[in-house]
Amino acid sequence: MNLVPLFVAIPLGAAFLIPMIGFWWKKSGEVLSTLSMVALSVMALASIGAPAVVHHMGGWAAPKGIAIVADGLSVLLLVAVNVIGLLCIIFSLKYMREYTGLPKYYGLFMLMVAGMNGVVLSGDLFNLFVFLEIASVASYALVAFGVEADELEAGFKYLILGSVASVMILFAVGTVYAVTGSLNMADVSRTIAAEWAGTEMNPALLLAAALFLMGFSLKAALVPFHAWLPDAHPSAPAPISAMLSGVVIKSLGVYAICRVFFNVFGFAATSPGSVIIANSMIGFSVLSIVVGGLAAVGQWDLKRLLAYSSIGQIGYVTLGLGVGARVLATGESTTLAALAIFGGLFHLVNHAAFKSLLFLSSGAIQSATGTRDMKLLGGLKERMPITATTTNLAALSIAGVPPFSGFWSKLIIIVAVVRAGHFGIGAVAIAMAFVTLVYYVKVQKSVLFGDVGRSVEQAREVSPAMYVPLVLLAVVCVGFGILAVTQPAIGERMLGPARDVLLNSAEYVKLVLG
Amino acid sequence: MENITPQLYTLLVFMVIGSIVAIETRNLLSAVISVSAVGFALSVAFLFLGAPDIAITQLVVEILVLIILIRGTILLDNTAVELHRDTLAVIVSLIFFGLILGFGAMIFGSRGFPEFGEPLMNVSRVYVMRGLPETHAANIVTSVILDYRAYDTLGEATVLFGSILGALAILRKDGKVAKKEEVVPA
Amino acid sequence: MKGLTVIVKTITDFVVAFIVIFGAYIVLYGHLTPGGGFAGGVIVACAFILLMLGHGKEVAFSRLGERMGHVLDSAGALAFLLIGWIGLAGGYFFLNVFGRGDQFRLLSSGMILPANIAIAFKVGTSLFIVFAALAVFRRRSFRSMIEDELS
Amino acid sequence: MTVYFLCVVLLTMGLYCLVAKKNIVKKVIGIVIMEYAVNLYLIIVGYKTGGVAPIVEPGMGETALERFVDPLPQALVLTSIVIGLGVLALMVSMCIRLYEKHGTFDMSHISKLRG
Repeated sequence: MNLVPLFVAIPLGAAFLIPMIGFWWKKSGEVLSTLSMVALSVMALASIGAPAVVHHMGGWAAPKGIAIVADGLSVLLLVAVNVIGLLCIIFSLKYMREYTGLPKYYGLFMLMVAGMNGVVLSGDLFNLFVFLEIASVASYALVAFGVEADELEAGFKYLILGSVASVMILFAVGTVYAVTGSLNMADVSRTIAAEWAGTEMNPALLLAAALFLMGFSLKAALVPFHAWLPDAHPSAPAPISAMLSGVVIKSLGVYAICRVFFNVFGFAATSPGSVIIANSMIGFSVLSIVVGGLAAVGQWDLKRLLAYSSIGQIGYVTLGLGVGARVLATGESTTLAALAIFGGLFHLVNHAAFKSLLFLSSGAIQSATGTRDMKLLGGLKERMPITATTTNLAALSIAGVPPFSGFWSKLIIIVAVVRAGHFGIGAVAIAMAFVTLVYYVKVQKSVLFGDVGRSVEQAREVSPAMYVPLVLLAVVCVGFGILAVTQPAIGERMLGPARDVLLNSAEYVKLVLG
Repeated sequence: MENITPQLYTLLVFMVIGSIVAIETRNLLSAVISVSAVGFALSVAFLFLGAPDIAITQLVVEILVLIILIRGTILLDNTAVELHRDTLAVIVSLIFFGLILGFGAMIFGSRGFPEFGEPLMNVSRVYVMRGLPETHAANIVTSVILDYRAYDTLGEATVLFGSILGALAILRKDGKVAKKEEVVPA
Repeated sequence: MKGLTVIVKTITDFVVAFIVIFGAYIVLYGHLTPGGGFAGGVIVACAFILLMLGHGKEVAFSRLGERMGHVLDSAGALAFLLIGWIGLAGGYFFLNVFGRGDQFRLLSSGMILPANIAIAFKVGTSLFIVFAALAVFRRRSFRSMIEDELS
Repeated sequence: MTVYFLCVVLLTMGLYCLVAKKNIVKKVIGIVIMEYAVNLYLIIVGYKTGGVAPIVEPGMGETALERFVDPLPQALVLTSIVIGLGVLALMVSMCIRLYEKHGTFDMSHISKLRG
């Protein structure tokens, strides 16, 4: 008996209970969600390095029933989702006091966590879609949680584009089912590998792949599909922005792309279809890096700047993964693919840590000063030293200043890109890394240092309930970055299993189908 | 067994026409009623396609959708939709959709895609053959949704729960607690 | 919402009972005939919505209060989750540990019948609540706006 | 094959409605049409010529079972219909709030965010 289903069952139980007993016990949301997030984080951290586990729902063996799989990649995402979820919940305890309807907030938050855990654990295409919908529906509602005009509009936009993505994904699932007669990822992967490897890809499968790529890119907000993100992420309450930028776009978008393309479709050597998919991944990534970075420079709204920066940084993650996919598809060295994928996953974890830290900090700043307009801020270093320090650390890390973790992950990605022979793309990636530095210097200059802004004069440091999660995240951010480089064994222990899952899809099939 | 293709095509053409009306009419009430007509036609089509469970569900859901749409939106405002003559956008989207349609036609005619009426039944054969002895449910669809794939149904119930919770959260009167007198920092 | 004319009210009272019975049948026989928890739940919800449209919201709420609706909604979802948890005791989430009984009987197929009932509760109450919320919200916020437009 | 093609036509029409129409109720209708198209597509994928509904009756033999249509897509569509209903409820509640804030359903009057 293994306890993997508890990753979904615990938050679901909390989500169902909170609105029910919220009528009688006002604090139910705070207490229950903190308790369950603590339990989930402990479970997630405990499963690092453990051997991969398959759980057959209802006791039905894999192709017949639904299998949920906790392998290296899933565990990596589980750790990110649950640890950041816990810190966001702790931050919410104080921050969300000014909102009404708190039991609903905590219920939706737990649903979002349950949905993401379900997505990263799922071993079945349709099941992945269902849990993706749970997380999406909860996040649509949470984006509009403030029920002001802007928030509703952003939520509505997010809802419409998210629904289009869902329809595309469902259509792709139907097409895959029509062609292979199965929904289990390992089973589908085996069928595709047996029938279509080495030949021209079945056009129907290519259609499914294109629809999957479009749908998941919409969820991950890669550039041509990014229109909802710069509205939705700033409009949400700060802990939700942190969750959305930190883990939601990764687990619903990037993780799903990885799982579906590496493990289900498989980047088999000499298959022309795989090269097309890998090339489009690289194309979307480069577009995202450029558009996200350049758009962020022009922003004066702190949260909007961070949102655009998320688009650019997600582009780096998918660039690493896409280059790895291309190397696999053209059948060049596996070590190079391993390097590229390692870089992508490393940047994914780093970005999860520092972007949620930045969004939480922006929430703390907004709650202390009442604004997030960078023209009205400035000199926070004197008034709010703790928040300013954590923000500064995160900004240095995301801007890629050595020795912080962001520098190393970007370096690995760029080295892999150049070694794969894409010199132009490498040059763009380096140039945009400097642009990242530019807009974070702008943040530092106009928010943290400089003259004390008009709104900052009355500000004072936020209460410990709010800055403790910031400090914890900053420690994670800096500590993990330094440890991963000075002690490669630790980075290998965290990211190695995840990379191996992506490199070897035959291993995944063997794990699930036995 | 009788050939259902003529009925199916009739229904599909009806659905396409209904959708055109729903999209193009300028009165919101007509649009909502047309889209409901499409939904009822879909329910009949499910019946022809051997899916009575889905037909029943689609039928009752359609009633509810009609009520919610009319109650929730049309009763507020049923003024005619304003015309936006954005010719360029329309032309671009028509070309784009033409490409999608051509691409779709190419794929569904290809040899890799199973013909209409010949599903692969790769995993489903097990459900059909072993469903009754293994789960004791005579309705194989029920045995799939509540036994073989009960986890999906948990997810489905959760989506509904989440969206209802979200709808109630959005319909809250005020988002934030009314601010009391600001405490002046010392 | 005052409700509609006497004719409508009388017919509504008469019909609602039948709709509820029909919904219950669809739920209980879901594993033997077409239908199931979801379709049955929506039908029961439609019965309450009919009551609400015919008599005004007070009557419907007196049969199923708003808070009671929330509780039943969560309780249905929790009951379904609990069925999964019970299976976990046997080693697998959603393992069908109940006795399966004879084929083609009402009390057969283990967890499917309780699961159907749980889903019906969940779906029926939640759809009723959301409809009530939409209708009540409209009245609360727009009365003045609509009156302005009419005058 | 023509049946699949008509499904795709329906899908693209929903998408067109979403892209070209400014009224938010029309956008909701576009989403609903797209969901219809996908549900129909899934059921058609599972249809077997001359097939019957997958409900076993007492005394059915193996050959009778062979004629059943594919039950799995039906299970998927049931889930997808429910998801569609939930998302619709959420969308309508947002529409109501947007109407309350702006007094119109027209997106070009509502839109303030720059995207």
